[in-house]
Amino acid sequence: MKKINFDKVFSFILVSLLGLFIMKVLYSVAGEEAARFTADHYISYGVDETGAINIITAILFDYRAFDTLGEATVIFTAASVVALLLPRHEASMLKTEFTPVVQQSIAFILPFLWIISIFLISYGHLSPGGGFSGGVIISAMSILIIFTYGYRYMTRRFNVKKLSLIEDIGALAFLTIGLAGIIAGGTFLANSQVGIYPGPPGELLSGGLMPLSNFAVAAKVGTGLSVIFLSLARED
Amino acid sequence: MQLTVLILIVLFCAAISFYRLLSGPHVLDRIAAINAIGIMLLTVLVILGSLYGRALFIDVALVYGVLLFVDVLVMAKYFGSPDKSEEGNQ
Amino acid sequence: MKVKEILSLSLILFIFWLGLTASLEPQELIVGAVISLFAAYFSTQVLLGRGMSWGEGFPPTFRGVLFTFYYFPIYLWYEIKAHLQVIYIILHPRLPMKPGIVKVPTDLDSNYRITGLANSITMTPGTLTVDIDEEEALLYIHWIEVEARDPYEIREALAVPFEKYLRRIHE
Amino acid sequence: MIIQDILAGFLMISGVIFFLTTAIALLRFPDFFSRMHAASKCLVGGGISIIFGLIIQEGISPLSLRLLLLIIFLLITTPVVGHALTRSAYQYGYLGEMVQDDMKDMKTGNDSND
Amino acid sequence: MHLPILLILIPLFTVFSLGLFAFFSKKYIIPLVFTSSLASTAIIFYFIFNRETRLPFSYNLGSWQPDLAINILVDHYTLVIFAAMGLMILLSVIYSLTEITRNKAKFYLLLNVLFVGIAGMVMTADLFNFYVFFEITSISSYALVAYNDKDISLEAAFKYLMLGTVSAVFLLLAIILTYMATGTLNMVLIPERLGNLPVLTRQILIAFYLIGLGVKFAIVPLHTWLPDAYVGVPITYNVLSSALIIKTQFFVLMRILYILFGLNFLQDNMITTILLVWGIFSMLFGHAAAFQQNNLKRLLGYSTIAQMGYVIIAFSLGTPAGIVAGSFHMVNHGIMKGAVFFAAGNLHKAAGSYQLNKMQGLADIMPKTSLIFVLLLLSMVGIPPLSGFASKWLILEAALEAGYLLPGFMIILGSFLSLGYYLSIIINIYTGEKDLSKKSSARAVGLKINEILPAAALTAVCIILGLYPAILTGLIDRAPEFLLEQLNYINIIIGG
Amino acid sequence: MILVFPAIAILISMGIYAVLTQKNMIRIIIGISIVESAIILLLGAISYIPDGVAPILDQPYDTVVDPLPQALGLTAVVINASTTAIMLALVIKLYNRYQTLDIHEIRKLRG
Repeated sequence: MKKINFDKVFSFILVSLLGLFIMKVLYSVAGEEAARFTADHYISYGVDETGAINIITAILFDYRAFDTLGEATVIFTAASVVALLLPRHEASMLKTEFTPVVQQSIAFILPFLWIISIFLISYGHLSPGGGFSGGVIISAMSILIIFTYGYRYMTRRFNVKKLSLIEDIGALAFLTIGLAGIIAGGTFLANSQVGIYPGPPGELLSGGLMPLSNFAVAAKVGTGLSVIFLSLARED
Repeated sequence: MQLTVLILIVLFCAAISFYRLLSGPHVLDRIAAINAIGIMLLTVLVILGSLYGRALFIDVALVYGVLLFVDVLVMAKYFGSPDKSEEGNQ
Repeated sequence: MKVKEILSLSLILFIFWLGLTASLEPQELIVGAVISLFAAYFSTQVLLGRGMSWGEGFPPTFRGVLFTFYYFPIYLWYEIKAHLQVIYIILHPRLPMKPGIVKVPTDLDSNYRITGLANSITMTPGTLTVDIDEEEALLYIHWIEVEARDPYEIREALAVPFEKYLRRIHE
Repeated sequence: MIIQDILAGFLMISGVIFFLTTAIALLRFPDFFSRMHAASKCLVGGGISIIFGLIIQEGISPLSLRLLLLIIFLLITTPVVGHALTRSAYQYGYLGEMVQDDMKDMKTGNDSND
Repeated sequence: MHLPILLILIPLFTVFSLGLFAFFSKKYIIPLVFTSSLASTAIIFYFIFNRETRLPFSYNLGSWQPDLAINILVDHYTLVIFAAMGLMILLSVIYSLTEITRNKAKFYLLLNVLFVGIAGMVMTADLFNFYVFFEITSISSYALVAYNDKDISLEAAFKYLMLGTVSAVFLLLAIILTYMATGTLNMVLIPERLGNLPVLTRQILIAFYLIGLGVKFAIVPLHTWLPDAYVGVPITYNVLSSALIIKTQFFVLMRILYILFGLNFLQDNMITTILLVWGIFSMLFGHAAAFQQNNLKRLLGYSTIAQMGYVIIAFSLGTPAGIVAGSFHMVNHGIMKGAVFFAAGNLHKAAGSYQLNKMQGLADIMPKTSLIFVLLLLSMVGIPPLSGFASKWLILEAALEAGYLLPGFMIILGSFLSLGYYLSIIINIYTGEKDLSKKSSARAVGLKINEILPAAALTAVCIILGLYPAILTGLIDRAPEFLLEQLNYINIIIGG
Repeated sequence: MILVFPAIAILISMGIYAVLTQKNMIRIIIGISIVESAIILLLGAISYIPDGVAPILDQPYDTVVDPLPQALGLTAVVINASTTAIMLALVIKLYNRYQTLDIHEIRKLRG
């Protein structure tokens, strides 16, 4: 005999209603076709104003850099919280071992991953990528090391404390870059608007302080995600 | 034009492989299907890059390849330990 | 020795950087040189310890590099040849195959060369390295069409074509 | 110029055939190991053929340099993935039909050691 | 002038450098945190004292023109939260000096992240930036709930996290929809563009904003996380949660509703009426649920839900008097509830538990703390010479003035309900059976000065406010100008 | 563009349905992740403009897609990832304490 679960039926009705409402509001809002003047401004004048070809990086690190600062704070907090909640050897996973074939191949790949990540970071204002993608590649490297050589191997080289230290330094560097705007006579996080060398668009050294803040954010994101991962994945 | 057809065929292959992702009797089958689909989509990205003549798609494809590689390796390691699922159920 | 290793690795990385950026402007070259030195130092000395890194047989000799280029077309030929075989099996209505795992002894000594061999074998269709035994230098290979039962014949068929080149690459 | 086009077209078509065979193999093959044969090599063969075709079409340019890097990257990573996956499957005991299994001895030997 | 951004930067700098300090020497943690909170308080009081000359204040981040990038705004309505922040930041840090024994660096890190989030949420004039600060606040709240590592706190943290994340999704959805409709995220530019949307769409948008923020300020059907989360956490979090976090979420919701959608729209479409009824329901439910509790912290949690009901009622009246009354109650309740929690934490030192039946006869052991506690509880009920009376009287007056008789009656009914359960606590503390064995162990617990000071100071504020409510009303009397009249708010950046 | 909206609505509904009805904590987290992905999908969808190119302007283009939602999406992804990490940490902690992933079971065990 199968009993009807009223909770499930009720949730289903609720959820379908919600879906209908969302559809309704989406269609009605999309029908309006508002003028996106902010985006238009970014597209038309962004390259000249900031010196960065990649408009998304220009938005993330110049127009709306304050958001990025907040986001960096979120990752920072999350990394600290995860390290706080899972302090000692508690969880167990990663029971199998990889063969030397995999280990040797990873050793072969790692230096190239470094180059790729630093390429992404330093070309953040010219090509897709930037601090976040570069940081993700850096954290992917630490994931690879943990998975192929083991948790202990990683912690002998970089434990949570050292990584947090690098993260702190990255975050402070980003704050300092923001303060440079104040020193130059503008407001916080001012970059190209206060005349910090924007450079010719398309060159590596352009976009004012943008490459620097990319590096700071990459250090933060990479080490932050590594800390999160180190804390979540432990071996007995 | 030819490149568009190429993209469509590759996407069709990915769709066929998707069947293995849905039905695969074992989790490793699904991982293999994910790997296959991932590389096919990577190829699509590359073709797109050539189609528009912009190098940025290649960068994206490179990063996508790296992340796919890490993903599949991690999954292979995690699901590789014998009788993992049965331990969890008990 | 150590310095030589780092320098040669950073040269390779610098070439990689050139490929990525595809430009010869001085600022990008300088940045690339600095970064490749840093990456080479960091990944061989800090991230990876002894035995894990680019190991013995490194830096390669000039002949080794030449052989790498010589090896590539041969490898490609093997690959194409065997691809056709697999396509035949796949498209054949009855899937004529006799899969099995066979044991292949090899006389390559270094970890590095064994890895090269294993990856080469994996990349040629019809064979797939499943596991390796380091101590006895054994490769366990899944073969889609087991043609031979005798270990010597198996070795002749699978490993020897690659072994003789791999041995010369890292001398 | 015509040779270039023909070569590129040939490579791309063969790449597509590789991809198609990969997909069909994933669909048809009875056990995991034979599927992995297709999913690790025909797959990368297809990818490389298509990318190589694009390089030939493109000529020497920044784009094709990066494409070359991508090919090398695929050549290095795919066998590693295939190897890791099959080894996991073997440890899991997820085996298909086989005419011969030399690895059985090794596994039991390892287990008794533990 | 970079003062408002410093209010965010100082705690942020503390957050980032705490790790550095903790890595090298743990000695400097406390001085650093103390200095930074002192500096934040000083900035807030600077704004409070110079409000006529310096406000409204706008700050364009990145030196961009105002409509391109993120702006920070400080107006008279912001002072409502500033008043609570100015008192709470320093006192909570002082109280936590002895309460927190393990992982000090991490605790102060989270606390400062919380301050960053609150300051950012209050001041920002950009919707997505608001979402980012909302998440910063939420994440540190989740972590502080789980901080004590007890079973109940972990479970409550998971529950809170689930509800909070789903609500954040709705908030983000609402923000994206607003962007789709208007093409900008700047709260100053949105109002004129949002007016073109169909009415039903705007109503659904309001519903999404309400769900998104309602979980955080514990409006009744979405309140379930709050009582659980209050039980197993440090007192400091209790204080900050009921005095600042919940208030801030409600504060921002009101700003979004009144500025983005406008008073006329809200009143034409019955939204203020719905909010009013909802507030009454929330209040009655909170009081009724508080009756059944036997854990002091849980009871105070339900009481917070009920008191938020009063605030919702006052704000949804839609008149300047209602806004002033609601703001007054927001600040005042923050002060009272904070003090109650501080005092309860002190009582806990003697009783060893928050269960009400274990607190019997505590008045003999801790006469001064018990006196403070009782004074505060009476103030919460609204007994005349104390500040609780003033705020309830203001709300009642505003409700009657606006012609709402039923809500006025409900407020009085609610006060009587709360008198019921608070009286039982008082009787419990003063006349309960005296357990001698407990007393001897309790005497050993001497209270340090930093534990007494916050409760005593806040009680003093409470009494002063009860005698001279004009101190606070004088501070916030211009808040309605910047909430009810959209143009004033918009002109801060665009026009004047 | 118009066709993406039903998918978004269905994904959000599915995720919230999972959150409401599932007992397993991991499944609840998966439900929340589905909802968050739907939001990211929405961000991608609204940035789309027919015939627009990616906003990397190495030369002048006629139509460029809206860059702002993509930047917002990047921020939202990072925030979601952080929240998910904290959730997983809490689940590991709870699992170690109660040896179960069932949320009702945990409530019962605590009493």
